[in-house]
Amino acid sequence: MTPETEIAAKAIEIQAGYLFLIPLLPLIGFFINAVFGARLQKRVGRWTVHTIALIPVFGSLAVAFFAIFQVVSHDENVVLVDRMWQWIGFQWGSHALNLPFTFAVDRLTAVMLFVVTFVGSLIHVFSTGYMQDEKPYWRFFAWMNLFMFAMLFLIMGDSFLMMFVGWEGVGLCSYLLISYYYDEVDKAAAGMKAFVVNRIGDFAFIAGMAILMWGLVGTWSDAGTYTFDGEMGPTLVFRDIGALMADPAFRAAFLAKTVFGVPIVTLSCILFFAGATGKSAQIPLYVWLPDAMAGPTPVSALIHAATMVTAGVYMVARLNFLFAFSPMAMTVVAFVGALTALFAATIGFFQTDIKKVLAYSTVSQLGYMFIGVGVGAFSAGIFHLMTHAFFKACLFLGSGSIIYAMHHRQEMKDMGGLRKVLPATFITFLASSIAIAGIPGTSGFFSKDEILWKSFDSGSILLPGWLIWGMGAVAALFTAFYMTRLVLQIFFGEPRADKHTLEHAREYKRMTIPLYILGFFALVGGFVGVPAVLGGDNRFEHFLEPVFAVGASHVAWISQATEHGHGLHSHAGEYVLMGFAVILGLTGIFAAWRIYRKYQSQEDEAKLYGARFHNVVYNKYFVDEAYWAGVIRPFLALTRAAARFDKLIIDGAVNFTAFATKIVSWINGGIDKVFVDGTVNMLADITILAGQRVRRMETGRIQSYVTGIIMGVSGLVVIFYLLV
Amino acid sequence: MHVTLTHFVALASILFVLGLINLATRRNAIGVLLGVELILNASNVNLVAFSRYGIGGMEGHAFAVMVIALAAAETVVALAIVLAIFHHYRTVDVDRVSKMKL
Amino acid sequence: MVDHVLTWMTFSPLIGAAIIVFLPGRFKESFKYIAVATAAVPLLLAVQVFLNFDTHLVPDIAALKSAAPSLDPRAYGLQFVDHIVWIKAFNIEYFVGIDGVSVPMVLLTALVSFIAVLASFLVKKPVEPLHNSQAGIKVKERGYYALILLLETGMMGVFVALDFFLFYVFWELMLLPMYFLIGIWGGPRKEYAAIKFFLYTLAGSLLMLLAIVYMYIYGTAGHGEFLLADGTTADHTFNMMYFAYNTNFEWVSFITGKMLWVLFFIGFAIKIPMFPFHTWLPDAHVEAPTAVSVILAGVLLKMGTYGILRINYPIFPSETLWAAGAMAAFGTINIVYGAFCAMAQKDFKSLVAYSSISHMGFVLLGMSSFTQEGMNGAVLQMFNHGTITSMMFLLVGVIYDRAHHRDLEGFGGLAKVMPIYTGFVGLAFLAALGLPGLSGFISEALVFLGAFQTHRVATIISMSGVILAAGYVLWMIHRVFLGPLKKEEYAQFADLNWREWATLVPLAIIVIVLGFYPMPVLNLMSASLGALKDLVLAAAM
Amino acid sequence: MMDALTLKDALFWAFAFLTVGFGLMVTFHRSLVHAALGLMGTLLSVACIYGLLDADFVAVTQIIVYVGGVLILFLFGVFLTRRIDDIEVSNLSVNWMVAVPAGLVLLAVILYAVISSPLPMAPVDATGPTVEGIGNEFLSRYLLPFEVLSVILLAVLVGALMMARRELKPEERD
Amino acid sequence: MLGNGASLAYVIPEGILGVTVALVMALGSFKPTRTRGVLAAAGIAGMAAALAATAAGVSWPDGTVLAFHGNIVSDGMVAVFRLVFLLTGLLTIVFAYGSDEVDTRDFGDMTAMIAASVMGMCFMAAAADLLMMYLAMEFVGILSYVLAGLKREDQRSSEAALKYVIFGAASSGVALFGMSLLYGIAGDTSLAAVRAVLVGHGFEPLGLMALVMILAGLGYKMAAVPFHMWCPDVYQGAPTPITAFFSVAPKAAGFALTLRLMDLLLGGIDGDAGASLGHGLAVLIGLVSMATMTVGNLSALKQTSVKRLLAYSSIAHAGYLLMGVATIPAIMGPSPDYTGFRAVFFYLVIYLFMNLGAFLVVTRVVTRLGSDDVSAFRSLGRRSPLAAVVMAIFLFSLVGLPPTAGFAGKFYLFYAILSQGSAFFYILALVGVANSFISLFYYARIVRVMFLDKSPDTRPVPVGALAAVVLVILAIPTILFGIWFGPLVDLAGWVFI
Repeated sequence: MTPETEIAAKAIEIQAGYLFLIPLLPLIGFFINAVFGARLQKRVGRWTVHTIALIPVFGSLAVAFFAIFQVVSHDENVVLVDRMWQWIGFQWGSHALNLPFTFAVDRLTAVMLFVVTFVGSLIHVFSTGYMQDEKPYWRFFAWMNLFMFAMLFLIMGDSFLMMFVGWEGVGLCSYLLISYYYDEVDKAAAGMKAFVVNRIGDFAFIAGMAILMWGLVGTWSDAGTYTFDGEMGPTLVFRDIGALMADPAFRAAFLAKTVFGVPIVTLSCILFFAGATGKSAQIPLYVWLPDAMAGPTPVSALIHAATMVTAGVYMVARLNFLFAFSPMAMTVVAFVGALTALFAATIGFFQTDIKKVLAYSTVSQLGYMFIGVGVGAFSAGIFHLMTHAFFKACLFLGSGSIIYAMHHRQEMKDMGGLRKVLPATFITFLASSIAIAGIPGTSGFFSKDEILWKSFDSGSILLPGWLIWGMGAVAALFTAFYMTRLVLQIFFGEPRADKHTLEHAREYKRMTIPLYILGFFALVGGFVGVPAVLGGDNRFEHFLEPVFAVGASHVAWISQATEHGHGLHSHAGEYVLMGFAVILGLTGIFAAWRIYRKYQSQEDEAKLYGARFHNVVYNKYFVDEAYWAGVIRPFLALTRAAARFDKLIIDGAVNFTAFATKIVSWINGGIDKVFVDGTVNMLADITILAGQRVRRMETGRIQSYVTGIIMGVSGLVVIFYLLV
Repeated sequence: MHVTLTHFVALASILFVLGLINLATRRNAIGVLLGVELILNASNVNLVAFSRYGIGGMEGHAFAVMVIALAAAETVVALAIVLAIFHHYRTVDVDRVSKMKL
Repeated sequence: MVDHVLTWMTFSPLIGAAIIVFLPGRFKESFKYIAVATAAVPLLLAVQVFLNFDTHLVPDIAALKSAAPSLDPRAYGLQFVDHIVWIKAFNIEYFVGIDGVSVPMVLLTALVSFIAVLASFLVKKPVEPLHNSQAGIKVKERGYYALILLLETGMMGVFVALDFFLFYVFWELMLLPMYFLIGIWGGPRKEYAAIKFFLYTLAGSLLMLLAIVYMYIYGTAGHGEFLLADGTTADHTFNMMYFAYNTNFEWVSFITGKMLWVLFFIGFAIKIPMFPFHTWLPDAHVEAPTAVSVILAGVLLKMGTYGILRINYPIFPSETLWAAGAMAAFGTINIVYGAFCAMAQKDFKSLVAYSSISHMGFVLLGMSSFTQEGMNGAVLQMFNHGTITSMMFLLVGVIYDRAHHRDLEGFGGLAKVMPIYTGFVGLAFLAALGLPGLSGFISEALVFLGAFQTHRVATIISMSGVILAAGYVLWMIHRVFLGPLKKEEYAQFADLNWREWATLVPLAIIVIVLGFYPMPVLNLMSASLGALKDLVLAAAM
Repeated sequence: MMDALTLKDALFWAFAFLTVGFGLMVTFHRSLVHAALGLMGTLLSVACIYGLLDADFVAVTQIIVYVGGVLILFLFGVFLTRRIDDIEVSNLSVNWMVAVPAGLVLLAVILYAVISSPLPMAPVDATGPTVEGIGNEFLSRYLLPFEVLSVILLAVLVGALMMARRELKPEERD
Repeated sequence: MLGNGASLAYVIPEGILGVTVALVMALGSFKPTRTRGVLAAAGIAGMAAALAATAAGVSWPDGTVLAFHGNIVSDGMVAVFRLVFLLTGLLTIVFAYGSDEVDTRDFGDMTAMIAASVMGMCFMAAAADLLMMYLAMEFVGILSYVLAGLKREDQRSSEAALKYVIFGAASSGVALFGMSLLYGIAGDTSLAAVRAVLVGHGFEPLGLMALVMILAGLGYKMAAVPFHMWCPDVYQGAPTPITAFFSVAPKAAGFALTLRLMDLLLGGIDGDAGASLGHGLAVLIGLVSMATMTVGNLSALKQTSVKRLLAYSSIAHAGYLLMGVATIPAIMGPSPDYTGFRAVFFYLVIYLFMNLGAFLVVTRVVTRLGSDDVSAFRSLGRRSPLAAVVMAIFLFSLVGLPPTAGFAGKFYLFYAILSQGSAFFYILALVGVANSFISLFYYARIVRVMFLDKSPDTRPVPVGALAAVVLVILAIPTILFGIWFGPLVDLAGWVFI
């Protein structure tokens, strides 16, 4: 089931020796702040710390923009390549592994670069305000810079292994930043949870990598022995794999290969996606993300909304040339995405911590992105990634602004009526909210709509497109609902904060400027991808087309081959769906407005929706508890059992052997006692019983020795008779 | 029944075993030494008998004489030791001569 | 340029040890300086070896197999060879040389030994009287430094020896100093730990001795006669190279071969230490002084896997293939089981010890794969584990010197008190859990990638080690460094002193640099490992 | 074949029974003095057996050295140690319960070996007095053993003297 | 076969010893209390002279010479064993000189008796005739009884002597009975005649039994199970220098005689009768060897007296050595291979150095601290570093760890028995290895006590200058032969060329 045509996806390589600067600059910033930051902060002042942090970030922003322009300025598909050095490699005979330390920027990366450097810089700026009262200021900026480095590494790395460096690096920074307030045990634990859950995904990622690496260039027999198909050594470089997959002959052969009885492409893609569920907080590994809100709010904005968590989406899109060929994997991606979108949205209903609401919203929106890439609408997924980065970063920063003003209180019950106190925050927050709710014209509208439509229209997955679409649409309704609730609870109604707080609440320029910029983009950012149906030319999709050529063309081919479609290919159908979605969004907003015009406390909500239902949803369906009871506790018990096993059984066996040797030695050392004296003593005891003279038997008696001689000689003679 | 070499050897064997049993059972150190003499005599009977039967050389006799001489020497030394023991332990009961061994 | 560089590297510590032993007591203060100066000699020579090592030299196996034994070391892929007859009566030779398998180990030994000597320095630090962090070796310095140098000779010897007898002598030579170093300068249960270490290793090595003697007796030259270094011929040989390439193995039935393989393997497996022979390791580590732990984990464990690569692989290729599955299985057990046990440890050091067990499992898994990736990964892991685990033990020592206990539950919040220390801990332990960008990742990834080709299920199971490692490392960091301080007095802990800096920084640099640029080490070994792999795989045909 | 029982045979049986009988006395008699006397009987009977075997010199040596020297020495020893310490020490140790069966097993083994191995049935012709033969052996073939023996005797003399040279310090007489 | 006169050239070292004995006795009879140094000097000089003569090749024929009408053999083996005996005797006198366990009044007699007993041992190694064998064994035995009881004021010394004499008399009686039977079978006392019977029609059960009985007598000399029981008591009770002597010299002599016996009976023998006997003997000795080392090692584990511990250790070493003796099948047939026998000698030489060294340390500790209990060795590493360090060397050598000589010895032994190439010998080797392993437990215990345990008494324990020198002299070969044992292999090559 594959088109037999060669897909012209070859990009023109342009050497760009400056690319390394993009990740390197933040790394330098990190290094300086990590090593000297504490002293600088103490001796010179905080400004040195954030200056050191901001300069590299803006520097890499500038370099990134230069690179982006270089990519954009070419009409043909180009890829900027900066080959630094041989990273891992060896050559033995015909077998060579060659993993260069190379950064590459193609059109997809360019988009990501833009998002990461642009949003990242803004958040850095915001942080200088938000974090100004923190004591270990330097540490925050050091980690932030390190994060920028890792994230840029992730998107620019041109091979699986390079990507994995960034992949784990951002995980580490996430851990470090979540645990920023490490003296609070809960917050430290949240970081640990994030890292470990991410590692579960990484486990799958590595496994997928191993399967793919060998699956590409050789075949396993049923018995498990492996033979190379040709002279080609294994590779993990994206562009090489993409080029291979573009070759129909190769592709046909590859798709037929199985491992463990499963097609290699399916197994590896599912494993990669499992890795993505960890990083991008999808079911079942989403649990860490809400806890990750323990970190400072700018961190939530940068890492847990705009950049890191989208890495999974980026990876799936990057691997479109593999995923597209596995309908099964695509189905899994789309379905898990849809499920997550829906599921997380419902949890968002009753959360009272504003960051928690945003966290679940993020999980839900990430689900959208996966729907997009899952149904083969790779560019739609990426488009949503970008718009989401704007509005969710804005929302988080906005919430940061609120929290800062509220003296680090995050509960809605302490807020209300803040629109007057924090006008700039209110405006940007509102703009982002309508964007996420999908009000037409905002960026969220365009991207979400595109995903929904593409999913409805999808023929490349094993599930009916309308199912995915339906789930997504309901999730959109929910999103509109809880976002409206959030805005109303925070900004409207009577202020519930104490007087002192309200009086001191203020907005700093370094915090509001990023908010305005992001809010602006949240509103208008979508216009780069206005779909044709609305009269646009969807420049965004066309820009990314060459990157997704292999995957997208195959998806299209499948849809065609299966003659799939609901007759809605027309613009009319698209209009209908679009209108339906808009109506759903407005319904959500309206419903929320009806309920939350007036402040509803948690108790009120419980009454309103039914206590039991509210309780279950508020407690996130008790998933954390279930994980604790069903996975973590048994696991810890298992580790303790292993340690005890080690001590008692393994070590015990050895000690027992030693003990037994000692016992034997006692028996043996007293050999005359047992064999000679022993008999004698026994007989003596008998004699004693028989009433004969009582006498103490002593050891070391020479007679036993002579008896030994007698027995020894007769014994040896008999043995010798037998031997000769 | 004709007396053959076998009889002499058998006699010697009985003496030999008696001597060994003596060594293994006597508690008196001097008594033990008596057993040694039995053993040596057993060997001498053998030597002399073999010399007489079938072989005829004088080696056996010479050997026996040597053994007798050595036996005497050994006895002297052994008795000296027994006396030394007696000085220490006021007994020649070899059962009681046992300070060592743990 | 120094001639006979390997010989110098091996025996210069011995000379230092002799000087220390025979110096009068009034030079007591200078023992440690002599020791560190002596340990620096192999380190400097290691640089020479590193720079002059010909990375492309490999044996031409096909040619060797059909040729008479020769005295040309380069034909066997050996460099820096010293080769003279030692005990003519048994054709025992003093034959040292290195190829790509041993050169990383030689470098590692020189480095770790130097750092261990440095880490033993007694440093007085003017801090609060309560926590007078007077760390290092303060009693019986003469014996300590002499033994640690003697130990270096033994270790270095094992990695350069190419004659079975010489190998065995060095192998056992390192036992005694280790026994004393643990037994005299160790912790409360030092005697138990020392004798346990001793007995385990001896049990293995005695079996190995039988195998060696057996091979000496029954190994016959395939083509022509064995040549001794002095040009005379011999019927029997201890020369490992001859055994690998020139010996006629018709005398070995497959059963005998397997038996010999197992005899060697058990000897080495105890050293690795492979489950279920591993229980000496936690005890030995927990009781050993810091510097000795560093050597123990940093170098000694590698002898096991090195021995397998040096002896089992080339000499018994078909048996090695026969046992590959078992090796992979044991490697997997080591990885998972070690990590499980590490997770449950309450003692900081035994956590690190169990993590070593887990990490040595990667080596076993990688080398049983017979892929270029897996074997390179395995040897690189040997090197990386050597540096990483040395760091980890040094770091445990740092906290032990201050708190005088290692109970993981007894700390908490140290990150605030000792930020630099925390940074180093983070670096070392994250490297241990295979964080990309640090050296441990490269080797682990290579092992996984390489081993998957051959042992798919085992590798997938081993990959769970990635999760488990994160579990125990992060939990440790959580308990020790994060959260509130458990005890008030810990707030007075001083951060790293100069000695601790001096020992940690070089290792940290290596860990980071090799994470981004492992080629210098990979280049050293990849050709030799390729040849070795071919040699083994050729036996399958 | 009773008629075949020659005088020599008869004498052998007589002396054999005497030898064994005295031997049993040596081994099993409760009294040490009786045991010593039993040894004398054994030695004399054995001397007679030597006589039966035409070993005149050995027989004479036996009587002179053993009966005349060694035995007297023993008796001295017995009386010397008994007079001072009156504890009954000549008892057999209970060890005989093991030693006697063991000894019987050994005897069985030896007798099995003796009986199952063919030995010459007839004596060679008597060669007359053996003194000269033995003397020749000592001076030629066994010269070295003879000399060594003399060294042994000398050393034994010294050793015995040394053992006897005894001055115990009072505190060591416990 | 040489006559008596011509044979004298082959017993020159023995002659020197005889003169020494006489000289020492004469000197000792003057002023026994003041002449300790003189007597020691005389004894040492005599021994050294004999040693030098032997080393210079005196009475060391190139081939094999049957001297004194076939009573003794003179060959390289005798010569090299002479070196062992003489060296041991010489060192014993040195030990005894510094030890207060030997009373000055007895010193002369002791020196003379050691010299005489060394002479006896030389004859043991050379004996080629049943009578000579018996005589030499008794020679050594009787003197040993006296030497064991040398410390007359010590009860345990007398007790040792008594046990030694009773056990010795019993075993040598058994051996004598065996010899008398063998004489009956062969019709002559020379071993050549015995061999002729063996070649002719093999041994009937009587001959087999006789052989076992002789081996029992030798087993007692070697302290092989089940004839080992005297050994711990005697070693513990005898004065320590004498114990050192016992642990090496008579044992070596026993082995020499055993090897000689095996060679003269079976060396190069052809034919079924000899072959079956040889293989039977090999298994028998192999079994005895296994039992000996196992019993020795296991019993040593629980000892607290170091002397007694070393006694069991010496039993265990007899077991190792018997592994080499068990290689009898190799010496049979048209191309006899004496590797195993050479290994025995090789090991004995090494054993000499390491065991004497260990005993010398014990001697010093007993002299200084009055106890040979393990606890007396506590913190010896601090109290007497030299003694403790060399003791550790000796003990590790006894374990057989490289780079000490003990390893070379074990290596040679394992080499010899693995060369036999039959399953039984592989099992034997495995048992040997297992025993080496077990032995580490108790040797390491002493090491542990010396270096790891704390003693309440921390005063230094001076070893004395002479002892220190001798210790170093003993430690040097213990290390040297571990890393450079080529010359020793060459020397062992003299055992049955």
